[in-house]
Amino acid sequence: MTGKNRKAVPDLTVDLGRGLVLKNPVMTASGTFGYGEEASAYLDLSELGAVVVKGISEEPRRGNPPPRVVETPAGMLNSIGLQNVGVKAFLAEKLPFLLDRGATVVVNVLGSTVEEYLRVTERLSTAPVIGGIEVNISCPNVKEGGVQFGMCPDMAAGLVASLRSATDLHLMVKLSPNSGDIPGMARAVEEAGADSVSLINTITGMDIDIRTRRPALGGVFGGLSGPAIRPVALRMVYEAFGAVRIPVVGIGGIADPEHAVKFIIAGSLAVQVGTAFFLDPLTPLRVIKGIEEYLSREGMLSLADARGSLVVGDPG
Amino acid sequence: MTGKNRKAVPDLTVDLGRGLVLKNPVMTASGTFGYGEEASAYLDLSELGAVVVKGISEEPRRGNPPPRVVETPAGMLNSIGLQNVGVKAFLAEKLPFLLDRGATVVVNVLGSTVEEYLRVTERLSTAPVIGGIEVNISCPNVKEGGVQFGMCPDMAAGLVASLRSATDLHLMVKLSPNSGDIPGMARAVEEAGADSVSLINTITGMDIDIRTRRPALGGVFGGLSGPAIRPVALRMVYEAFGAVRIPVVGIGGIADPEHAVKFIIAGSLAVQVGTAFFLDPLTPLRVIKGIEEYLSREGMLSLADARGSLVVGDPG
Amino acid sequence: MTAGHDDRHCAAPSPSALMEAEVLTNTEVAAGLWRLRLGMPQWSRSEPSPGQFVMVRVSDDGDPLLGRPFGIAGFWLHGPTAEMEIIFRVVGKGTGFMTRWSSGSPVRLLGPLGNGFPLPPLGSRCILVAGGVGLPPLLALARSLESGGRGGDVLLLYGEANRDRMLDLDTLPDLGVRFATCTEDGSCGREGLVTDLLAAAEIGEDSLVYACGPAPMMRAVHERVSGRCLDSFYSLESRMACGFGVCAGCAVEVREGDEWTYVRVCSEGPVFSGDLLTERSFRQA
Amino acid sequence: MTAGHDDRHCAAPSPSALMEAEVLTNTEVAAGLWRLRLGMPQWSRSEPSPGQFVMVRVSDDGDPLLGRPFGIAGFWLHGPTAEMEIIFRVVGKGTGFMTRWSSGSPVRLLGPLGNGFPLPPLGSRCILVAGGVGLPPLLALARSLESGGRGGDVLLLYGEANRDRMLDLDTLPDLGVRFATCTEDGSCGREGLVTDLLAAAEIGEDSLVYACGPAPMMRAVHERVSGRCLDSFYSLESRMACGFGVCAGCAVEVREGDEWTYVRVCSEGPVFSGDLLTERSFRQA
Ligand SMILES: Cc1cc2nc3c(=O)[nH]c(=O)nc-3n(C[C@H](O)[C@H](O)[C@H](O)COP(=O)(O)OP(=O)(O)OC[C@H]3O[C@@H](n4cnc5c(N)ncnc54)[C@H](O)[C@@H]3O)c2cc1C
Ligand SMILES: Cc1cc2nc3c(=O)[nH]c(=O)nc-3n(C[C@H](O)[C@H](O)[C@H](O)COP(=O)(O)OP(=O)(O)OC[C@H]3O[C@@H](n4cnc5c(N)ncnc54)[C@H](O)[C@@H]3O)c2cc1C
Ligand SMILES: Cc1cc2nc3c(=O)[nH]c(=O)nc-3n(C[C@H](O)[C@H](O)[C@H](O)COP(=O)(O)O)c2cc1C
Ligand SMILES: Cc1cc2nc3c(=O)[nH]c(=O)nc-3n(C[C@H](O)[C@H](O)[C@H](O)COP(=O)(O)O)c2cc1C
Ligand code: FES
Ligand code: FES
Repeated sequence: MTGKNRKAVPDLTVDLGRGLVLKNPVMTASGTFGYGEEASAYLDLSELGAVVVKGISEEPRRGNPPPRVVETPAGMLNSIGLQNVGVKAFLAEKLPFLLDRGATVVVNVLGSTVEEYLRVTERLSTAPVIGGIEVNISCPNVKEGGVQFGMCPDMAAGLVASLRSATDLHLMVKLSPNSGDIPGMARAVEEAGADSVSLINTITGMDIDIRTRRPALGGVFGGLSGPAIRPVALRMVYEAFGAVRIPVVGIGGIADPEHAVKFIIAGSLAVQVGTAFFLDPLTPLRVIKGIEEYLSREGMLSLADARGSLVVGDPG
Repeated sequence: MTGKNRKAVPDLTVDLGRGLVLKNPVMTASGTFGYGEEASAYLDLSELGAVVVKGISEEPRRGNPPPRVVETPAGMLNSIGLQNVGVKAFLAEKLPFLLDRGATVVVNVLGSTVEEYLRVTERLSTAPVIGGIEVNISCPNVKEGGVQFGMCPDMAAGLVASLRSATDLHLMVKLSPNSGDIPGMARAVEEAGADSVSLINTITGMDIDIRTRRPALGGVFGGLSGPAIRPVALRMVYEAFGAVRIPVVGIGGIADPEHAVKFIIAGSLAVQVGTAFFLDPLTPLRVIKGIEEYLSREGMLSLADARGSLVVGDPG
Repeated sequence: MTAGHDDRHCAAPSPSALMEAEVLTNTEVAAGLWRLRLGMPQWSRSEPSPGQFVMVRVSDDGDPLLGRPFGIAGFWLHGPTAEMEIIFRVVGKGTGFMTRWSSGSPVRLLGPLGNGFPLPPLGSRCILVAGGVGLPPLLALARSLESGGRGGDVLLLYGEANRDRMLDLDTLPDLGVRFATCTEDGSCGREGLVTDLLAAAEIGEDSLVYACGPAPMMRAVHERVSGRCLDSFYSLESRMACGFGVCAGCAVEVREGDEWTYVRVCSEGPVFSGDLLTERSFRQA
Repeated sequence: MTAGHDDRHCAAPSPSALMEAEVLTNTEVAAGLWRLRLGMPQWSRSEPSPGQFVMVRVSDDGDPLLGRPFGIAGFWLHGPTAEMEIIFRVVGKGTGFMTRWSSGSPVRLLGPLGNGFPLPPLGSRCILVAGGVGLPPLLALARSLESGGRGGDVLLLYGEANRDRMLDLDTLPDLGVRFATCTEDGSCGREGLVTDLLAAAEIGEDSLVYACGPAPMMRAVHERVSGRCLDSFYSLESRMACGFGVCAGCAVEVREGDEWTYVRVCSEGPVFSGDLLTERSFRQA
């Protein structure tokens, strides 16, 4: 990579702030990578920008009844629910493996109350080897009657402010596309102390089996992901980029380097690969290489040159 | 169809209230059928449940600069903008043709202010041959700084209440999926006097050309439609059905009879076919026949038997 | 394992407005350029005029979702059956899929659509200017003029990037019109752009110019010939969703008196008279 | 016409974890039942054990999006190259597409995945119970036992709806185990369900029962043999998104002490011991 006759290799390093530095802009998306054990049979975890693990709650959770996945046009619905091993088992059994493999680890955190989020975050903060926390605000808040934290800027800001006072870890807040107001949400969590925002989480959808007249998913509703949602995700990333100064991490239907480049042009400083990882466990590495190729070909020396470079206006 | 040896033919008639009665539940979606002239080369307009015409404003509008459409995975983005002939030309030049062909006509109405909506609606109310009005509340309200009527329940309710006092025509209010709160929106417009709600309009998205680093659409943003959005539309229809008593009209990615049946099971009393009409101008007729077949096969005598018949709960 | 898929559960009859065709041959005639011959067992519409196009459904499975527009390069009616020629360049997903079609593959399409080229008045001379894959509709026009006994009035100019990408016009025995070719790299015919060939051609008040090709090429032709010939016609391109006038997606800017307006390429076009067009009409779609 | 499609603009190298295969033959061996033989020029993984499966990418174009899981029905290693047999029933879009594959078609797949059937202890007798397209992994097991010299211990029971849908086991020369068949309509073999064949078979404390088929069939087998044999194993089905353990989409309910938990069919299974399973484990996916 440093041979004399080669063009300057673009710098893929990304500094998301508050200590979260990635060697490249490509992370795996929460819930699509497990805790890295199975994936490590296929790829070297240290080659990834970061691994974002499945959402962690205080206690282990079983998740939703099957069927949990159903395919849709250019996408899929999942109702995995909040299945996870709980923060204790994560720290004892899962984290050491990830660190041993040289992964930069971002822990997706979830809870049913502000207090649960706080307790999980505090536990994680005792493990300073963690790269950062991704706050999944798409969880229903039991105290507010099941309204999702991510649907209301005030609730989201309250949550983030509490977490901010409890940890020095990087706080990446993951926004829900089901909220009608992405700029408002992004600004609210920025003001409350978020270090970055990532988006989008899945769009709520459903499917029906017309033979049985039952929902296709055991959990009735599911989250839509995959290429189908890419145009919506790209728009929301562009909106968020215009609304805040903290870094924006783009997620949604990224399956090829070109898609990642679109998100970068729209304003993302980094991206996450979710559903496309299911199709081929080497998708993230392919995306990393392709981004590097694109930057080289365009004569750009770093990601910053491409980021947010969308040209809007009359081409004449 | 009435031979002796045939099973009872199910009744496809749909009464949406306040005079809007359809001979079957399948309409064409606004903006995907023009004013029926081109379509009539392929199909008999009187065989449709209703024709919903392209959104009509007070004055003619040119719409957005090209490119106006771009394909996306299992869907498309459009930024046609509000291009239309204006209410005067519609009444003089377009409506007579539709009526002559025996179409039941629903007029999609749009405006930049409550007053514009009102004036268009009043003009249309002088033509009592119209089946109903579909209120497109996804338009930016110039007085409120460009916020869409459809993003805020109070604004939507205010608009609908004004229209209600101005017309006796059926008022179908078309909800935007970009609002974070479909049940709230549906309830707000029901209370304000809507006779039915139709949903969903397109989901705002965007695409980027990575060679030019420009938006793929002249209008920058576009509306996502087609099969990709079906799971989201189905969920929102189910939510709306649970929230209001007025009829719900399902729209979003319907390309086959099975899809229409899913919307009916989720609670729609009628459906609209949009993008799939582009693929084959006889799609609506194919959907009508397929719905009839489904009802026959399931031994149902009317649409009401299937409507909202989703079974939720543990199958044991 | 349950039988039957949701999406097939309604065994409904299938009315469709699409025409059923079958691939007769599908051959790569130059680098990335394919000649597709379709047979239609039942041709129920009027004979297409040169410049009209069809919307081809590349797939019935929703990927790609939308039909793809292609000019009709040739058309032959034999009683109720018909044969249609399409010449396409591979540029993306849809045309990539189309290269997999082979003899016997079923194809569905809508058309003929749009308005073709107005025929020239008797006594006029026609210059047909084709840039790259703008050639197909002009081939149809040349063939039609030729079979109408007007072949002698026609000069076809055809430019491509290089020899490899170029359709060899000598392989079309039924063409029967004069032609000249050029390539940007000089590997075949004259070196230069097709507008250079045009510059060398005699254009007079009895000339009609017909052009189809990339937007910058057509803009250059328009600039050169406007006011210098009897009339000029341009077959424009635009992204299309429906192809038959219902979506307003294919808008292009044209003159309307002193003002301007948007018209639909699929319905008001794809062929427009040069008088209607401005520089802005030739923006890249 | 612009060259190059957005989605191809980055000519990046393509690391992939998928194995490249090529169709050798793809034949409809019974109504709606296909036997697909794949050749793999480079087999780089360990030899699959019976009961393992592969995720087949039906299309590289995103439609259908997800891979489809299929049991490995047969596997033969020849130096670095390998041959794999898959037997599939056409039930929907993906399997519909797969019928279009023919000799030479490229196929990409991930695997072998999951845990196969534990081999029986010496001296035990094996009863393999296959319902419909549950047959393939049991064929692999039968072949493996046979080639290990244990064919004599094996009785394969195979039930289908009718003769037309049934794979003719006599056409598999390398099977070499005893078998009995039945159909629901009596059109081939005994009339009845495969559980009727099982009821007629001798099951003892030295018997191992291996089952694969529709959920209701497996539930019936489980009910019948639990506690009456040495052990029983079931290859479960579930909707899968990834197939290799990262999505938690394929969850199925199993016993955990006095409690229950969800496990992943693709990783903890697809084969589970009967001891772990309850009635709720056999819910239709
Ligand atoms: C009236 C008309 C007649 C045409 N006749 C012919 C013909 O005879 N032969 C031929 O080869 N092509 C013709 N075209 C162009 C042809 O329709 C496109 O090349 C084709 O749709 C591309 O499909 P794709 O799926 O391969 O490319 P996509 O994957 O959809 O796109 C590939 C690239 O082509 C560009 N593109 C796609 N569609 C268009 C379009 N309509 N106009 C301009 N750029 C586009 C995209 O921006 C992208 O960069 C015609 C177009 C029109 C509107
Ligand atoms: C471990 C495992 C091994 C398998 N081995 C084989 C095999 O050897 N041969 C074979 O023919 N099939 C096998 N299957 C089933 C096979 O994966 C499905 O039939 C196939 O994925 C259907 O794809 P499709 O696109 O044709 O159907 P789709 O269009 O996706 O669906 C068609 C219908 O099948 C149902 N369906 C889809 N996927 C599944 C599933 N995974 N489980 C249950 N129902 C489903 C849907 O509800 C729908 O009604 C196996 C499944 C698993 C999990
Ligand atoms: C099976 C599955 C499970 C997921 N679980 C989580 C989760 O636990 N926490 C979370 O924040 N997002 C979760 N997501 C959302 C993804 O992280 C991602 O935001 C979304 O899938 C969109 O990206 P994609 O289109 O690349 O998949 C999950 C997605 C899928 C498909
Ligand atoms: C090209 C195009 C133009 C549209 N114009 C309008 C419009 O003028 N008014 C409106 O209410 N909806 C408009 N819509 C939205 C459709 O009526 C419909 O709500 C949406 O496309 C979802 O349905 P579909 O997936 O079946 O297309 C338009 C959609 C398309 C694709
Ligand atoms: S492509 Fe739809 S109107 Fe022209
Ligand atoms: S299919 Fe993804 S975990 Fe089993």
